[in-house]
Amino acid sequence: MSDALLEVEGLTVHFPIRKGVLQRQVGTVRAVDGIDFSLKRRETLSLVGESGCGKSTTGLALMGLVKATAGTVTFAGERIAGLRGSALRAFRRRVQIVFQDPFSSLNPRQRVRDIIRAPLDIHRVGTARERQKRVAELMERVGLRPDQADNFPHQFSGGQRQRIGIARALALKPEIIICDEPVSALDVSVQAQILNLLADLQRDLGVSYLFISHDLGVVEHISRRVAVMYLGKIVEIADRDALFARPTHPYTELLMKSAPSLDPRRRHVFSASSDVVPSATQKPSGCPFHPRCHLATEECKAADPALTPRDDGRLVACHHR
Amino acid sequence: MRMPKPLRNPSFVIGAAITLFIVGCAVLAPHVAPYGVEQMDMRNRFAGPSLEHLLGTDNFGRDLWSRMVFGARISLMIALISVGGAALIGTVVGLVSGYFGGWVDLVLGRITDIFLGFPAIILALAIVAVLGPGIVNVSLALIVVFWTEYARVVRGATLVLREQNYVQAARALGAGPLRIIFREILPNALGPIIVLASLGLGTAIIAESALSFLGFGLPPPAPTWGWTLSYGTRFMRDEPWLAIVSGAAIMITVLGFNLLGDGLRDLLDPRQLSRGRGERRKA
Amino acid sequence: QETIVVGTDVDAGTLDSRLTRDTTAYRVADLIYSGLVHITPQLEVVPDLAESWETPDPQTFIFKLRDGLKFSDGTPLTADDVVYTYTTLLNPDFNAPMRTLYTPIQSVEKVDDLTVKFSLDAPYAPLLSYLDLGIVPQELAEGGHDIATQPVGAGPMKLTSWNRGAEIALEANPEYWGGAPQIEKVTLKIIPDNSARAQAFEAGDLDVIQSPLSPQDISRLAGDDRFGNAIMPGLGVTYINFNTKDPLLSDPKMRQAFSMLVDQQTIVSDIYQDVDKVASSVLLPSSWAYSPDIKQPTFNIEGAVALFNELGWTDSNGDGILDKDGNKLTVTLATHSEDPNRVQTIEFLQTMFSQAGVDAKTQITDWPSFSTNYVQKSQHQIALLGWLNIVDPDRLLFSQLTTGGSTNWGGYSNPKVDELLQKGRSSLDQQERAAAYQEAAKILAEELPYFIVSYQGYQLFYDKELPTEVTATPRGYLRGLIGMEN
Amino acid sequence: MMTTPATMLADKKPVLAVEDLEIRIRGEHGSFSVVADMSLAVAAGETLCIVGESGCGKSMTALALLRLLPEAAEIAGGRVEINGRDVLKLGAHEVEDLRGEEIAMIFQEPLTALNPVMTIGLQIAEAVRQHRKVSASAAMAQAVETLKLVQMPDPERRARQYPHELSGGMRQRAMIALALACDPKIIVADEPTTALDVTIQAQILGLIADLQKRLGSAQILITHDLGVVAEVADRVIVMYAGRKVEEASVYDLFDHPIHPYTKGLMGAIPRGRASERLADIPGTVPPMWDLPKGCAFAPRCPGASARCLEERPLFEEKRPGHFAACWEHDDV
Amino acid sequence: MIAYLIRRLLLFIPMAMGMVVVTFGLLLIIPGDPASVLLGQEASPEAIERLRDSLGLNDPWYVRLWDYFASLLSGDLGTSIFQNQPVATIILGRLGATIELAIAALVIATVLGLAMGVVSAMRQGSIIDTITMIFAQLGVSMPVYWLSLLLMLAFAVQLGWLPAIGRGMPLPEAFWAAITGRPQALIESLSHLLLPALALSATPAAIISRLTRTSMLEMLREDFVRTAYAKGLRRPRVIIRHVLRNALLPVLSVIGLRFGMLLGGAVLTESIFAWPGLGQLTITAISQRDLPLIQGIVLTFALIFALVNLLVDLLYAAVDPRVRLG
Ligand SMILES: Nc1ncnc2c1ncn2[C@@H]1O[C@H](COP(=O)(O)OP(=O)(O)OP(=O)(O)O)[C@@H](O)[C@H]1O
Ligand SMILES: Nc1ncnc2c1ncn2[C@@H]1O[C@H](COP(=O)(O)OP(=O)(O)OP(=O)(O)O)[C@@H](O)[C@H]1O
Ligand SMILES: [Mg+2]
Ligand SMILES: [Mg+2]
Repeated sequence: MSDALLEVEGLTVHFPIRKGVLQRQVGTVRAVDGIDFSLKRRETLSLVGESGCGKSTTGLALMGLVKATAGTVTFAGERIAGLRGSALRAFRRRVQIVFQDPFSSLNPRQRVRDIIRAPLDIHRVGTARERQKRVAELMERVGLRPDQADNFPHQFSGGQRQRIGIARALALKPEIIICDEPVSALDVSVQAQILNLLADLQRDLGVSYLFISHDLGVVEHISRRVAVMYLGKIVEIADRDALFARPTHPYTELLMKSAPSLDPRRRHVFSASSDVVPSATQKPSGCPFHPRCHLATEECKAADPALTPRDDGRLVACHHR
Repeated sequence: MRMPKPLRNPSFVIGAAITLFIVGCAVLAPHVAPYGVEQMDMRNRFAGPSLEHLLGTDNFGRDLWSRMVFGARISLMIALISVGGAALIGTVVGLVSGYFGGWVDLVLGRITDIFLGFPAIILALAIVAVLGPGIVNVSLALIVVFWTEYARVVRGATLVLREQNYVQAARALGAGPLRIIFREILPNALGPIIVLASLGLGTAIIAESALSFLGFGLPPPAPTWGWTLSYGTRFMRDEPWLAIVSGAAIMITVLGFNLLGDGLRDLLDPRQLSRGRGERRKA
Repeated sequence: QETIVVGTDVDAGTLDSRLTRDTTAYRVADLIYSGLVHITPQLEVVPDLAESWETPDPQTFIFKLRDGLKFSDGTPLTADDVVYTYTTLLNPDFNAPMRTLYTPIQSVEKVDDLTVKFSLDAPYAPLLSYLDLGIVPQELAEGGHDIATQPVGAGPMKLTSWNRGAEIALEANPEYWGGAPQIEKVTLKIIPDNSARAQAFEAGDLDVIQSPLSPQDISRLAGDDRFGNAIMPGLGVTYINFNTKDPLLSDPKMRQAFSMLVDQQTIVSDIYQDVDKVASSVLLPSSWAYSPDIKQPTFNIEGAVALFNELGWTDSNGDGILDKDGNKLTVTLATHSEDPNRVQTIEFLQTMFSQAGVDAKTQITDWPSFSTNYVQKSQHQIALLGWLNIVDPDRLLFSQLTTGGSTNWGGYSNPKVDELLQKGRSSLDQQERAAAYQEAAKILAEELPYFIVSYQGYQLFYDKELPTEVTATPRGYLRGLIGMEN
Repeated sequence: MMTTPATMLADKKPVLAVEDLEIRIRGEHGSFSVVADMSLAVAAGETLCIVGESGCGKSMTALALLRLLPEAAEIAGGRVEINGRDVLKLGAHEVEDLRGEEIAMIFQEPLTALNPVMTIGLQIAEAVRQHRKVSASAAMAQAVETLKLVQMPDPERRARQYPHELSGGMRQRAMIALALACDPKIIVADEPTTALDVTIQAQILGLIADLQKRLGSAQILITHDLGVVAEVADRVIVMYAGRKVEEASVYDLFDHPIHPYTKGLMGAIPRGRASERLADIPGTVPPMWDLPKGCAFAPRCPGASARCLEERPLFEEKRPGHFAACWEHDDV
Repeated sequence: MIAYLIRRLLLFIPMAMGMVVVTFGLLLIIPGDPASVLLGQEASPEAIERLRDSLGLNDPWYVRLWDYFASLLSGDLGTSIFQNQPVATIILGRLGATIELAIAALVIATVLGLAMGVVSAMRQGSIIDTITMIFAQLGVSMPVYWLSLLLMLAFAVQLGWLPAIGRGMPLPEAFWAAITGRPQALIESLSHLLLPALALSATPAAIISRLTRTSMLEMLREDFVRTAYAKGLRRPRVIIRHVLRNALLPVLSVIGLRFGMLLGGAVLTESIFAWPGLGQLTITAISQRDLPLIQGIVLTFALIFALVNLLVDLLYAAVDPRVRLG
């Protein structure tokens, strides 16, 4: 895709498992295992998937917060060499991140003013007075009163704190904001406020979001395109409407079937039986989903299906669909 | 109105009161001491407490109260220097070791182990023997003994803190290690350091007096509590007063610092920071 | 009760009589070994292994051993063992601590099995008082037996066990030429802390304790009628060593002035609780050389200040400290930290000095630092020290105060004194010797390379229930406790 | 008998009835009530859901039923009746006998709610032995049985494992087994699926529904997720700032929410492809120790009148079987 | 497991080497040397110099260090300059006494500390709690040597109940003697042990009691305790089976850490009570600048430190299934 702002190819992150006093490596966690996707300007791409499937790691790897084992990233046509080194620093100004936990992502010992100003200080943007002004601006932009600037994070509610995090991410006028589950720690009423704020910001500032979530409702609401991850792989990636209308990968299907309805008259009949859920440490051979898949065959055990395009433009990694 | 939180903590209040009293005496020593520290009166040795000599006199007939007050200066000075130095070194080592991890941590960890493995007293004795006695030298010896504790605690705290999202956030913003360590991590590790330091002040005072007791402390005529106690124990059978007063001075001061430290521990406990409203935890 | 338990302050380092260097070792070695002679509490030399001796000329001593002597293991003791003991002792490589005392010996030869001949380089009067050195069995020692830890001697007792750091147990030696002593067992318990040792004694854990003791314990124990005691002058002095090479102290007048600041009476009565006695000269009162007429300067602050003024030290700027040519009168008073009484003395002196307008600093470090790096390198100004075992005046004076003497740390030099001390050591006539020492002492009391602060006292406390008659010796030897004459 | 609206179950007798429960907390901000005027009732075979925002007092209510409130909290008034006995008046041992036997609880975070140094099997067996006079091995066998009941894969092996060795879903199953070990008549589940992934949540909800059908117990399920409510509830209580604001059958509630807070909640849930703005509720929940004089929701309520700010609305039946506390709603 | 042990012990080597080097360096710059101490005041400078030569003290430092390491490699700790005995023999002779004292103190501290901590946690805010915690505060504030002397004064001198100083038969031997019909040997050993052990245990007892209390209070707030109550368990059972067991974990590692410190703290106690252990030996060795002996002692302490830590880790793993050794 040529109009892509960000293009990710073969992104891979492996963590060594170290043990013992000498910290010898005894295994690898294949947290992210070669994923490709792209993100357009003003677009929201969601990453959904279950806990531990590598969503956050993907986000952190993009920010260079964890070292990518392999893969390339092209940003605005320019290749960020191997996701390492100094090119990353400049890249970071243009890509920012908002974390899930609004409590732990703000330093409890810093005033809100200092938290929001930190990126300006780090990148030496403007004079002291300009930074001051910018902080006030940003606070207003995310719906905080600038007179609260001298308060500490614990004096704010969860939603307000998430706003502080967003203000900080906005400070450097990034083109992409990675939102790592920004609302999953919030009550629905507050969650709605933040989702609205993110939508407003995109409309007004034209940022793109890489939106990480495990909540299909939220994903459906906010994204243009959706990538479904399972154990470090993207198993399906499609436009939102297409995906929700017709989930193709069996895992996508399972996710949707599991989401509670919001209609007591249309209850699901959930199965009480339990799956043995594999982890990134002990990945099954072949298609990682095969132990839980009702379509699984010998082929699935043997070969990992590639992400291949389907008629309607979506990409699916499944031998059978 | 309710009392401010620290004032409702008895440990803190008593500890702070004792500490303030001792520090006050030390600072104002020339004003609160009615006699000179070295003013001997051999005809009036081992006098009991009286209006003339609040705490009585010592083996040279010197006013014990005056000596205790001036002794407080020395004890506090040594305690402050040694705890300050140990905290500084230990904190830096702990931060660096915890933040960078890997081989840096491995090497610093081994070095810490080396000092940890030494029986404290051997190390201190040897160092004082090398450097000779003196406020700074005794303090240095105690620094060498005590820094490991800070290194350990700070390293532990750093290991936890560096995984905190706000540290990740700072890195995401492009902050360098120095900024992260000193702006993001250190302020949050300060709680345990302060607690440790105030407990450490007590330990340092005891350690200093033990060195004096073994003859490795500040030599007389410095009015150190340790020497007074060391003399005191010699006269203990017949003139127990000297040992009791000097021992009690040490104990009360240490008690003050310990209570203060405990109080601070309660007050600075991060679990006491209320979690905010309107959020939900997910595993 | 056939066992007595004695408290002592340190563990013996070695029990090889030639290598002993601590009080416990001396005391134990005295029981385990016998020497050619024995020194009585009155410091008289009496026969022990040697039955008799003669001095054909001032440089020759011939000793006749008793017949049928045996070591405690039953092997015979002969002239060979005596020769072996002294030859090894004199070998510089053997590193015997006391070798200097014996260096005038040129050779030791066996004349026959029961006769030994000592030949000297020069007449050396004190020698006899050093010949109580325990004789070790040559055969065992050369056969690789470790004499240091498993000593075998011909003394009244023998070692049964030695629990390092805790206790040394001895039992009667039936092979002793004088027969087995009355007491069958002696145990020495090691308790380093003086007060703790006194408390253990009071608690009944020990039957006997002796110097070193804390003065404050001594007066209490002396007043306790459960205990008998022997409190007598010792064989040591506590003295001030002036560094005569120090520019400030090179003038005897200065040393005199400083000496006048030493309030001996207070030190002795308040710090040493009258256990030690005020000293007046380098000669011990118990010594045959003593003369009451020789007197060091006595305490006199005004006199001292007057003397300082005379020497140009005045308080010209009114700060309470004497000065001269713009320099303050500053001295450093030093001692080692192990002995709390010395530390107290320094502390006291410091105050007295400053009352006289002397800016006195103190330097107190542990013994190895103090001795090796300080006093022995003559880096001190005024140091408080002590000498022990002064069984002969020579032992306190010759190496210490003759020009270039091996322990002349203050660098003192006076040809007249050198001559007198040499005479004192070479003459075999006690009268002559006394005269020489007295003359030297007179000079020293004026020139003051040493200012003797006190004569050390010796104390022994024992349980009155002890089965034997107790006789004490200022050296702290224990033969007087086991039913022998000391 | 009880006359509060909650007990108006035409046909069934409640096994658990709570009347005017008030819970107060003593703390930094003095003493204030976190739950007030709480009345509820459940009958056998019925599932009552309590929903509400974080901190509105749901867990406090649940814990009060077992008299397990944390130290800072105390029951300041009201009655809790289990099978006609007032739990609040029982002696310590009597309450202990009640717990696990009559009323059991499932906690939110199974990793912390299980003892980390004891095997799953032992923890369940311990509950069995507390209430039944059986041998240790029989209790263990019973534990394995219960694990089978909650469809724990490989129950014998799991019984010998420690909590940290299990996945989140399995831990929650163990937690449920623990609660079921002595066939309690009432099960209180405090956000049993909040910590779980959707696919696992679906399984656990399926399991809970399944078990209730088989065991016929009365069930109180606490959640903040209206989706879960829609899936499992028979009746629903909506709480706001420590009080009930609405109570109805699950159908009534979803069909015609009355209270503006309930409406706000429903509007705030993103659903469907609608990319337009969500109907959020402005503002934040007031702190419990500083509630406004009138209706606690008034400051955030789009339709609040002067009266709402002054006077606390009564909790009244607005439609048959549908109760709410709102001055401005007169829909009959 | 075996591999784990081996790796742990391998880690000890660099630590021990580091400690040897540090000790060596310290003693290199420390003023005073064994030769002059050994020969005493009256020795002539030449004699001292000769002895320095024969002791190798005049060799360059790297030669000495190298020699030391070389002999270490062949398993030789050297010979004490003063006692003329192999360092290993001397230390082994003393080690038992110190370990006996330290273990006794640790046992007292643990029993006392746990009991006090549990009681005061269970009665938080009560008079018992207050009194216990005042004791705990005093325990950590009191200089050990002061306490030692007070104890000795009270129990040995004034009351005469216990011997003031020294050590009886080594405890294992005394036990054997008691079994074979001489119980008085055991009584004597224990009566000697009691006072020093008590003095030495004050600080750790205080620390353990405070830690136990905090840890208990913390555990009491844990969710799983609530679960235990929710099962209907009785309070004592909850406290013992659920609270205490988990609360002991942090206490365990502190006990381990304290053991190391106890050995060091024994220096003062041992010299006051004339307990013939390593502590006393340490002071003597330093005051004599007996380098090989000091090195030996340092290495011994290091080894004990490492072993105790290892033991704590193993215990920890045994008690807490979450901890995996590997
Ligand atoms: N620093 C790390 N070291 C080792 N393993 C890691 C590390 N960070 C993450 N992992 C592992 O990588 C896998 C993916 O983790 P990640 O946090 O990316 O998942 P996620 O999809 O964000 O999950 P969640 O929804 O719980 O946030 C997990 O198995 C996790 O345990
Ligand atoms: N141990 C405690 N001490 C003091 N206050 C507490 C304690 N536990 C809870 N609270 C307070 O009591 C109120 C009600 O808490 P509760 O746990 O019942 O809320 P909840 O509705 O269960 O919330 P959540 O959905 O977050 O679990 C809250 O304001 C909370 O801050
Ligand atoms: Mg994540
Ligand atoms: Mg809750």
